Amino acid sequence: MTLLKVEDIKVYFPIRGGLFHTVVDHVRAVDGVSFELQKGETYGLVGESGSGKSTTGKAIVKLHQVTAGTITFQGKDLTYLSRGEMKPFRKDIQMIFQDPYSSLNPKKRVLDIIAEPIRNFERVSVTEERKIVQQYLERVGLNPDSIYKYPHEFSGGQRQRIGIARSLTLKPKLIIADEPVSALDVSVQAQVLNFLQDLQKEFQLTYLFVGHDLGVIRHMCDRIGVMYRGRLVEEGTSQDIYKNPQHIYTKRLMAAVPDLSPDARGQKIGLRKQVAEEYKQLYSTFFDENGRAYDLKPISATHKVALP
Amino acid sequence: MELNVNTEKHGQPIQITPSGRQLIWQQMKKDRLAMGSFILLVSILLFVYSAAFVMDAEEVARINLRALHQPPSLEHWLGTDYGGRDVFGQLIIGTRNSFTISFCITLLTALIGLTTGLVAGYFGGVTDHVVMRIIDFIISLPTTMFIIVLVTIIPEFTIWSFILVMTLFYWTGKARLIRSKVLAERELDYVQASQTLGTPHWKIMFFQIFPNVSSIIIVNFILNLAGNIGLESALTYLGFGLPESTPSLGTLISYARNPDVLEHKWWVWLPASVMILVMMLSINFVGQAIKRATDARQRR
Amino acid sequence: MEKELLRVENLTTSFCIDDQYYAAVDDLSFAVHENEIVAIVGESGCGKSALALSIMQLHDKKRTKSEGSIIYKGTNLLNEAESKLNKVRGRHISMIFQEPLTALNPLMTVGKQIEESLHYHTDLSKKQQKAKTLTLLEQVGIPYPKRTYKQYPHELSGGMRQRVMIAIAVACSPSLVIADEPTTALDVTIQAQILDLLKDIQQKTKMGIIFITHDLGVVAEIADQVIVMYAGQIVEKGSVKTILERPLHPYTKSLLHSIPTVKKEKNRLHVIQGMVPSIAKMNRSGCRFKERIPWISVQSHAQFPRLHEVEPGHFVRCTCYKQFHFPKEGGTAIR
Amino acid sequence: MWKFIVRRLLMMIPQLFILSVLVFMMAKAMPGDALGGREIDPRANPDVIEAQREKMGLNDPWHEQYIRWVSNVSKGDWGVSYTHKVQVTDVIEDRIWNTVNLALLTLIFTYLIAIPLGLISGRYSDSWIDKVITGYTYIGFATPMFIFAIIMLFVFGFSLDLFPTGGSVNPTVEEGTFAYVLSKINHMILPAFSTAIVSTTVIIQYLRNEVIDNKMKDFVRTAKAKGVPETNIYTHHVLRNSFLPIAAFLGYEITGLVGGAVIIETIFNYPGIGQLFLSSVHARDFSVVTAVVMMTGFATLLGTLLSDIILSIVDPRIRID
Repeated sequence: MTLLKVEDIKVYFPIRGGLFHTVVDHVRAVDGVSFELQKGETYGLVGESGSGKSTTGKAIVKLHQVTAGTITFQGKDLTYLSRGEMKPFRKDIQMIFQDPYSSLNPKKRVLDIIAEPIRNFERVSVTEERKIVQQYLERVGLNPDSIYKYPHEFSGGQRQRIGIARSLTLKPKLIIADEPVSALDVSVQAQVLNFLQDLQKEFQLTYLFVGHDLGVIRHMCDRIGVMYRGRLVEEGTSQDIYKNPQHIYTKRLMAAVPDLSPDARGQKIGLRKQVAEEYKQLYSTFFDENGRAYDLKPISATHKVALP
Repeated sequence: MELNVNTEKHGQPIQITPSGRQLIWQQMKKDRLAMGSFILLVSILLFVYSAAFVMDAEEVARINLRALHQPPSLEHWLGTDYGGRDVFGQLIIGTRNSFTISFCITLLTALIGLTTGLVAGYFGGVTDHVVMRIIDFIISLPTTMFIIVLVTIIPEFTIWSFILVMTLFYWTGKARLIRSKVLAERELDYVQASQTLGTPHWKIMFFQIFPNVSSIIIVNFILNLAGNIGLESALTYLGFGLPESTPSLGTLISYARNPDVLEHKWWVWLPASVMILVMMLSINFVGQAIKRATDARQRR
Repeated sequence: MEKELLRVENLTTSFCIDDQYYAAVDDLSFAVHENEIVAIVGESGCGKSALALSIMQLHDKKRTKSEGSIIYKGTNLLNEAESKLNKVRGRHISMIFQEPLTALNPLMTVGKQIEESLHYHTDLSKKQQKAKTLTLLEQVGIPYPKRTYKQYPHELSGGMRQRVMIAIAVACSPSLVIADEPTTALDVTIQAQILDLLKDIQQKTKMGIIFITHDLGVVAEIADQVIVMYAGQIVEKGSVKTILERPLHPYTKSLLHSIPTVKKEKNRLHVIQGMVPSIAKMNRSGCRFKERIPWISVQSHAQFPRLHEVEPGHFVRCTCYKQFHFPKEGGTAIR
Repeated sequence: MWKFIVRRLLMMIPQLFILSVLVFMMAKAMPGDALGGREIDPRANPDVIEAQREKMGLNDPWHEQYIRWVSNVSKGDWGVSYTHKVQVTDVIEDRIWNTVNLALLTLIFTYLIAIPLGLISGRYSDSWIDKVITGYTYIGFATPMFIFAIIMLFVFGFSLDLFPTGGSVNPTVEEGTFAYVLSKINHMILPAFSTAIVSTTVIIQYLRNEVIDNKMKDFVRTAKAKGVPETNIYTHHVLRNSFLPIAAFLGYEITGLVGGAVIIETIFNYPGIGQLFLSSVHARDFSVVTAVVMMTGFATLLGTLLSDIILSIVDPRIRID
């Protein structure tokens, strides 16, 4: 069942310039991106900085205004809903942020942080509210007695789990995880990733997982979309993308990922040289005259590549 | 799996952390200068307000032609002015008036500055652009002259019109300061998080962002309070501050515009000057100490 | 074996926190040879950056003290006067930093910042300096050296800025370069380019590199020798093959098991319990990793909690590795 | 960069327009003919007054009056002073150079004090000398300028009799001689110094913070890693980056001085624009008041313009678009 359908969305930011500060051009942060999320799966959006992956995620929760295209959630068009009309859908679509330090208000107690969504949507008594908060705290592996603590008393990984608890309180169907582990150390990262997997099973969640670390994306995702300069250049199952990359950008990305075995070193340098050469030669066949990737074309049942 | 998680639960005693206010208070207690200033200020204000309460204002304002420009004596602790009025009495009433009025101005400018700063910084874009152009314009006006002209052309000039005129020009600095802080705060993910959690804009502004800029507002409020005492008395000194029915510290100092008073009758203007200096210095010391305390807390 | 370049012996660097000194680098010894890349790996807070700054002696002298010795060409750098150190810094030992945007002066052109190095360490004339700078820019793979020479840092992309940093570091052909997480702030494709570039320059000049990173993938790509640090100490040391293929210490093993890699399908990751201890609250007696592997018996640490050689060139701290196993519920992940 | 400057200059047009409308509105609120300064005898019979007003065009629609005023002003006709019985421009011309000279000398003093103290305090932060300097800035920041000026006048002008207590020049010296210049400077020293010593504290604090901020920056560490000696790090890296915001202060400093002129010139009885303004308000000479407000308004707008332009020149990061 299709939970979320994103069709040809564009997010343009104006560039002002000239004498009168008029809009002279746009940054095409997201420039025609389409994909679908099936219920219960994890879809990964991977790309480098400036590829528009985070903007895409944030556009879905309306942190950015969509310039064109449609976003359909459970068959309802969300694209042009006002804040008020959007409110009921907020319960279903939640977000986990990248930076565990800035995503929690430093002046609020854990209780207030986790209860914020409950207070917006439900009327529950103070004791009831505290019980719910403690229950979620426990679920993410934190001491339920710590509800009166402030965020600075927790480590990065613990804070990220507070953020996760907050997004779970409304029992969402879809969670957009915007680089949820990129600010964390490896050992802590593993813990948060394991959590996200457990919670997915427990609450039947669907994830849109935005990230730049190809290892993490592979670990988490069923299907993956590779973004480059605001466009999807390739989409497929993780097998398709990692074992059989077809777009030159995807190939370059894969070649750049460090390999844990030192023996492969010489071979990898050779591969990177070869791919870089290929990239230069085939650039004009994979990108149009404006340097824009073509639309995705299916090459197998699951695998799509941006080809002319 | 559970095993990994549970370890963090144990061995973490529930500690109640002191609130921000308590931390600042602890820092303040260590700072002897600030503490002394605070005690001094509170005692001056207590004395002045209670003395002014029991004092007969009309008695103080009554001209006594038999006691013109008398030097300090037992009867008149700080002598008398050109009208034979008791300087000490005027000092008490003047201090009370100066402080009260400055406080009102500071409060009004803080309210306006806070609201505009929050709105401009939070919404950004066109709103921010328009508000900032207005603020930039008001800041680049020759404020003193505009105030003096307004004071002269307003018919039926009262304390309230003075407070309003001052507010008109002095809300801008606060608005700009708060706006720049809010602008930085808005970029933080917790604001975006609140938006995705369905929290309305006004709640985000006043319940999420405001607590994070409140320490700056408090420090700025205190420093401005001192500044406004100076401004009010300077304008009154020039003769364009409070109406004559409401003497302030500036009124006493304004007698020094007469070179003879300045040179020979120090008791008329010096006590008021010292009073302003002492009040402004002690308010500033308290403010600076709070500023250091909040900075130190943020560094942690 | 190549010639030894730098020898660090029993180095302890302590920071002053609330009037008390705490060691962030605790009794550390190692050596770097010519034509060798030594990677120092560990999570944040393990003391690896503090070590880098100690070698260069760039710490705030009022708040830090360093003991032990850092021997470069027969002299102990810890005993040298600031003026002598300035002759070494940038000339013989230079440094590349993590965040190239803040590490470059925003108000100075790129060219001037490279020339500054040449100005203090060579006798080149102004004209020669400029010529040398342009060559350097070309060597680090900047496509339009003449244009970039006149640009300001904010006008360049992250990768280009890091290339400029490398040009500054290698300007005077130093024999040792300390690279402190030079690719952490960069995208993966740019990271690969920078790593290839560093490796390339290193092979041409035969210089030594101390490469500080938290990323074991990067270690596999670039290092010859690896030092794994935990809580200010070396926990394991050896050649890159040894450390990545036959790790012994529980910490090294745990780290390797907690990384999701592109080679593995969805599986369970190993989670290291607890947190890296802060330097002020650390328990400094015995094995410092014991709190994080509580299912391993206490006795296994008691035997010999010091760094020792288990096979030629392979050093491990503590003997707890002999009894170490992953908890059943945790890591099913196998490399 | 030039685009920024042109845009900034274009912004002056609406600013000037609004300023002129504000001044016009204030002038209309004043009694009599504040724009032209022509006399209307208030004791005359109401009909006569009305006829006079009609003749002067004071009953015309306000926009006509506004356009007439603006076109007169742009031709240099600011009306007549009621007390001095001459053209307003003449009255102002007599005084303006006194104010400009005083402002310049104040600026020189301000920066002469601020730059060395700020740099020393920032470079040797937390040393005893820094503590002395910061102590001074705290006190200076908290002291109202007018009280400090009065005390300075009382001490150095009256009690010690070291400086003149009024006027801008000794009336006995002949114009154009060296003694005349000396006397002028002598009259300015006390007011300029009194202003500078208080107003400079803000700049010292600012400069100190900048130096401290900059010396912690990563690029300073890079410079150290290059082997740049400490002193050169300050001269090449820290100073330049710290002066930048100070340069931008210049314009605001000018704006502040114009505002402060009213008070300082009154206290020291110094015949400049500020004192002229105040005496004209007292004498209800509103044509002069209007002209002075308009002119100083223009000057302060130029001051902020100058700040922005200086900043755009020294900071390459602003030179975008």
